[in-house]
Amino acid sequence: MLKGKGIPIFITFLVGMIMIISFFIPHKPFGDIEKISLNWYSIIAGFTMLLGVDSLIGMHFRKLKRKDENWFFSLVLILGFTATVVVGIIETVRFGTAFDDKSYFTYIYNYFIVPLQSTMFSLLAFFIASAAYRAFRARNFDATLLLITAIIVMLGRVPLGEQISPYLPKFTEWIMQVPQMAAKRGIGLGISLGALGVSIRIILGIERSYLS
Amino acid sequence: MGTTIGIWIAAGLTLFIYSFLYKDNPFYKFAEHLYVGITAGYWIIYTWAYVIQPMLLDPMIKNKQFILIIPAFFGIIMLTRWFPQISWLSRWSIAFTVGMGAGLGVTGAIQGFILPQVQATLVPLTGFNFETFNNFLIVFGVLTTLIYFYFSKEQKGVLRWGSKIGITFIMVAFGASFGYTVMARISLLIGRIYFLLSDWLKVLR
Amino acid sequence: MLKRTLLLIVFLILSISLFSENDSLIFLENQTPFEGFAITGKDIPNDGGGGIEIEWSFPDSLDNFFLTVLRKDEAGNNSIVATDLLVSSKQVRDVSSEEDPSRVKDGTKYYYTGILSKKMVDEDFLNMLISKENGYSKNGIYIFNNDTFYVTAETDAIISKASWFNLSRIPVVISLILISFVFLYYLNLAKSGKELYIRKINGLDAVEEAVGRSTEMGKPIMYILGIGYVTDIPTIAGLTILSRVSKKVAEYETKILVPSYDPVVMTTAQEVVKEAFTEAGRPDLYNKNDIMYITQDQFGYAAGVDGMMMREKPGAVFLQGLFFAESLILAETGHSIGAIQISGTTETAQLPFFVAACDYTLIGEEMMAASVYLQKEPMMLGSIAAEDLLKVFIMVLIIVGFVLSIFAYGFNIGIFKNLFDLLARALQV
Amino acid sequence: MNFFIKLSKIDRRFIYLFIALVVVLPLIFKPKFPVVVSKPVQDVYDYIEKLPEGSNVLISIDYDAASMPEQQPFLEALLRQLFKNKLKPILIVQWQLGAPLGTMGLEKIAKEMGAVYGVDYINLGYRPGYVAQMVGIGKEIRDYFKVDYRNIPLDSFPMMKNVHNYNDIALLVGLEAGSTYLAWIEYAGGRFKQKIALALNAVSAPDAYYFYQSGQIVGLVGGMKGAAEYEVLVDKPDLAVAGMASQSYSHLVIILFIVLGNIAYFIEKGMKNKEGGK
Repeated sequence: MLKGKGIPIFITFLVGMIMIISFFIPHKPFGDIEKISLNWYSIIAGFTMLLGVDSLIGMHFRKLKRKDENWFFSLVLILGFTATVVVGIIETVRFGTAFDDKSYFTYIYNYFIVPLQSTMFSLLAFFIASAAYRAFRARNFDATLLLITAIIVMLGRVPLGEQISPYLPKFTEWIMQVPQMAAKRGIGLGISLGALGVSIRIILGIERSYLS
Repeated sequence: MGTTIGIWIAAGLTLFIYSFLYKDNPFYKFAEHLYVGITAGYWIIYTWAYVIQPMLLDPMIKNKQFILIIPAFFGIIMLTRWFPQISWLSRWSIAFTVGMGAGLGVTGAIQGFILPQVQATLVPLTGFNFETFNNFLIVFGVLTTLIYFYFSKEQKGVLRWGSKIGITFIMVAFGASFGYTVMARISLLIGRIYFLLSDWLKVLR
Repeated sequence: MLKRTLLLIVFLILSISLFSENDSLIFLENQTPFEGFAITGKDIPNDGGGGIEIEWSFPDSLDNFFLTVLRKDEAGNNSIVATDLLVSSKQVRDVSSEEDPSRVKDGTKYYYTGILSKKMVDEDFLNMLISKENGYSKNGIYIFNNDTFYVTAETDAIISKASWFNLSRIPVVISLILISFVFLYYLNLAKSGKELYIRKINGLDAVEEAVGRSTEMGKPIMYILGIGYVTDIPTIAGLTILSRVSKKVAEYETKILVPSYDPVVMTTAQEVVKEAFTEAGRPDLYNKNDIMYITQDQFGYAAGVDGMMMREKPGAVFLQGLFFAESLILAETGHSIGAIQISGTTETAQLPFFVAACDYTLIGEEMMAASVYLQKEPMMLGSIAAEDLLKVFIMVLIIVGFVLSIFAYGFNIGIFKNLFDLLARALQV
Repeated sequence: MNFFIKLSKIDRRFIYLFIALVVVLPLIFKPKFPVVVSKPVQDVYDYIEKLPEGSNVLISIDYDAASMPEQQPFLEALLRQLFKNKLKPILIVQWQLGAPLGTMGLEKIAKEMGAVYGVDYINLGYRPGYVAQMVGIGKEIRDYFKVDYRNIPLDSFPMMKNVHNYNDIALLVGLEAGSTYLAWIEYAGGRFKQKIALALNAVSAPDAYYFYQSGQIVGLVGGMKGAAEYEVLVDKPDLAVAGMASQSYSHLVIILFIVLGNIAYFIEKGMKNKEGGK
């Protein structure tokens, strides 16, 4: 009885309904329910983080043990992880928070994580070019329209466009504010209705694939 | 000194990541695994410092907010996944979190998007001019786009034409937002090149 | 005339007091700078309590003056609500918050006073006013060290209270009731056995082909859920599609890899895949290690998934969920290894990149409806039909609004203006 | 014809190489690149040009490393103009991580222009609590900045002798990556009628345009483009102009590739049709 899908489906229903009803009640404690629930999610996720780390480190540990082809890199990952956690703990003890300006934890953040983040992010400059080259072919009317709009807007965004015609940047703005906005709004309305559908299917237990 | 070493580390990692553009290689593998390892560790500490301590322990111990036993309970039974005999308990936590998402989804969709966006489409016209034409175009675009997302009838007749025009609007929008983003992406690259050329190699001045 | 004379006197006194050394104070009782010099307060409606709103409406010429607001409670304790507000801001809220929970308590009587000044308020003067002995019960003009301060009379007692219903959200309640009816109607219809239809969605017919081809090549399937949490609807939608895809995967006896960004999403995905494999009669093929956590860093996740793609070389890549800037990093890498890619997201800013880099893309609501399409159960189809009816409602609303607007503003007809405003206000949230 | 067929199957890495080249080369060689100065940028420049010699200009560093390509060139161009006109920059920082960037730019240009610390310019560094600070400077800058960024008392610097509050500051220039500028407009501008000029990241510049139109700010420098315009105004085209060249060329390269790809596509399609005709 306890093991079945019954209780989880009831929990989902109950929590979902509480969320919806509280939305209309400003009185405590219902008024802050959205904030509270997101905090609670963070707490649950905080515990679950242990499962995640177990999954990640476990996988690389197995690779290491098997002497997998890339075992060395698995070692790098495990060492990187361990070092960060150890430094984090030491600095938490030393400064009260690992996020202190002078802590080595912050150093790791500034000189390892930040450059890695921004470099990965900047790969997009290359990928956006290769994707455009490959995909923007005038296969049919819609594809042609897509590539022409893209080119116009690309030109309209740089000083070059202004030199070709002063109207180009203005036209770009118009495209962004009128047809672009219309389609975005239409897509957005569809998404909201779709979200309603998904939520209601979940709350009413019609969709239960997330439970085994 | 620490800064100089830091800059060399940062520059090295930057180049390692860029080497991926040529092909997968040991340098990228090194940077990638280091990145994943470090950030996984970073998030553990982050979760402690910004979630478990301030959201759970402090309020519970200092302010006696025992209601927090509920999320703690669901968090802990998530960990029953380590013990196959009782791992079914973790489904309760999953049901709890999914329920929160679904509940927030309902009111969020109505208040956060549907009502304000429909309202935004209702614009007082200022007379028969270019602005009115633009408003008409927006209304027309929203309607045809919505027709494209009409699922429960076969797309024939009016629906077919409507959804065709809708997809045209969608394609224009995609082209525009693609083109609009290029500049920001190139800026990111310029930023990294700046860093390499000025902070590291010091050739820019 | 009288006022001018008075002001002249004030200035005279002011200039005389320039020569005095110590703090000087001159008080002119009951004098006001203009007719109706007062502030008002009221409980903030539709809130959870602990909040009072103070308002004032002074002549425009005073817009650049400052107003300091003080509060006195039942016990006669004085405190400062806010100092040196610009008069033009017209209102201030005195609200208890998490950081400062002791400001306003529900059910207690509070009295407010305002101090108007041209310069910023003097701290010594303020301290003197709020000190318990003096109180600030007296309104009038104070001249303190040559600066003039106009003090209003106390407001009436104001009590803050919490509301049990947020009236400003009535449009949402009405919409919600309407929506519930539409859904219940169609769900009942579906239950009673009425056949419901769903149109073809490009890309979803390719799921079978993608899984099949991948199996033929002896390559695994990769399913990427993006960087959302379980509380995000697109992530939930991605998980429901995962369930249908994994069923196919189990039928083809191949392998599915699910690298995750959030640990809760990971555990949920494990449940989803396990259930799908069990339903397909192949629980033996399920391996929970194939659904793994990577890291909760946006680009760290992208780097990890990219590396995994390069090494595992999946034959099919699904990108279904919430994606941000990492979308194109993943999709381009997926393309470079020659995988069939089926993507879908609700992030409109990322859709163009998916369209450019993937073989098939589910746009917004198509992705939300995908799980229904892949498992055409009557109840599920009923919910899609309900969504569509609501879509028609929205379209009608927009058309009506537009037509009203033409009559109201294009042809300048008064009654339509009223109707139009009514409609716009009805949607105000 | 063959060339185009080959081109349609071009290795993506060539595209990457082209992008890298058009971004890097202009940054190193800084070619002359035509930049049209827009009015909001011109207004900032003109306003500063009209300031009397010896006026103090408060510069707030409200960005961090992520916005360096957009903001640093403007900072340098601005400082060049200030030192040239014998105006005195006072640097403060609201975004802690931006402090080293501000210092770097200030020291570099001061050295280049021969300005003397404490006499011609000063660097007060970062203090937490920006709103309190913005309001506080209205009264007395020493309430928040008793010492400079190296902990030397303010009063030991000749240029700070007569600086107390906004009345002694001719212009506030905010270099903004986020929304800190809203507080500047509200507090320094709204309450104390401080004249403000802003340099914003490209993303937020359109939002702030409203404040320019309403006259709440004297001018507006938007993103790297605005910085490039400013470099042209101070007659020293530098990194921003080079960056704009990088931007323009890379946009061109992408467009060129799209066009070439389409030519190849049509030729290929034509050939297939012919074969089909046989």
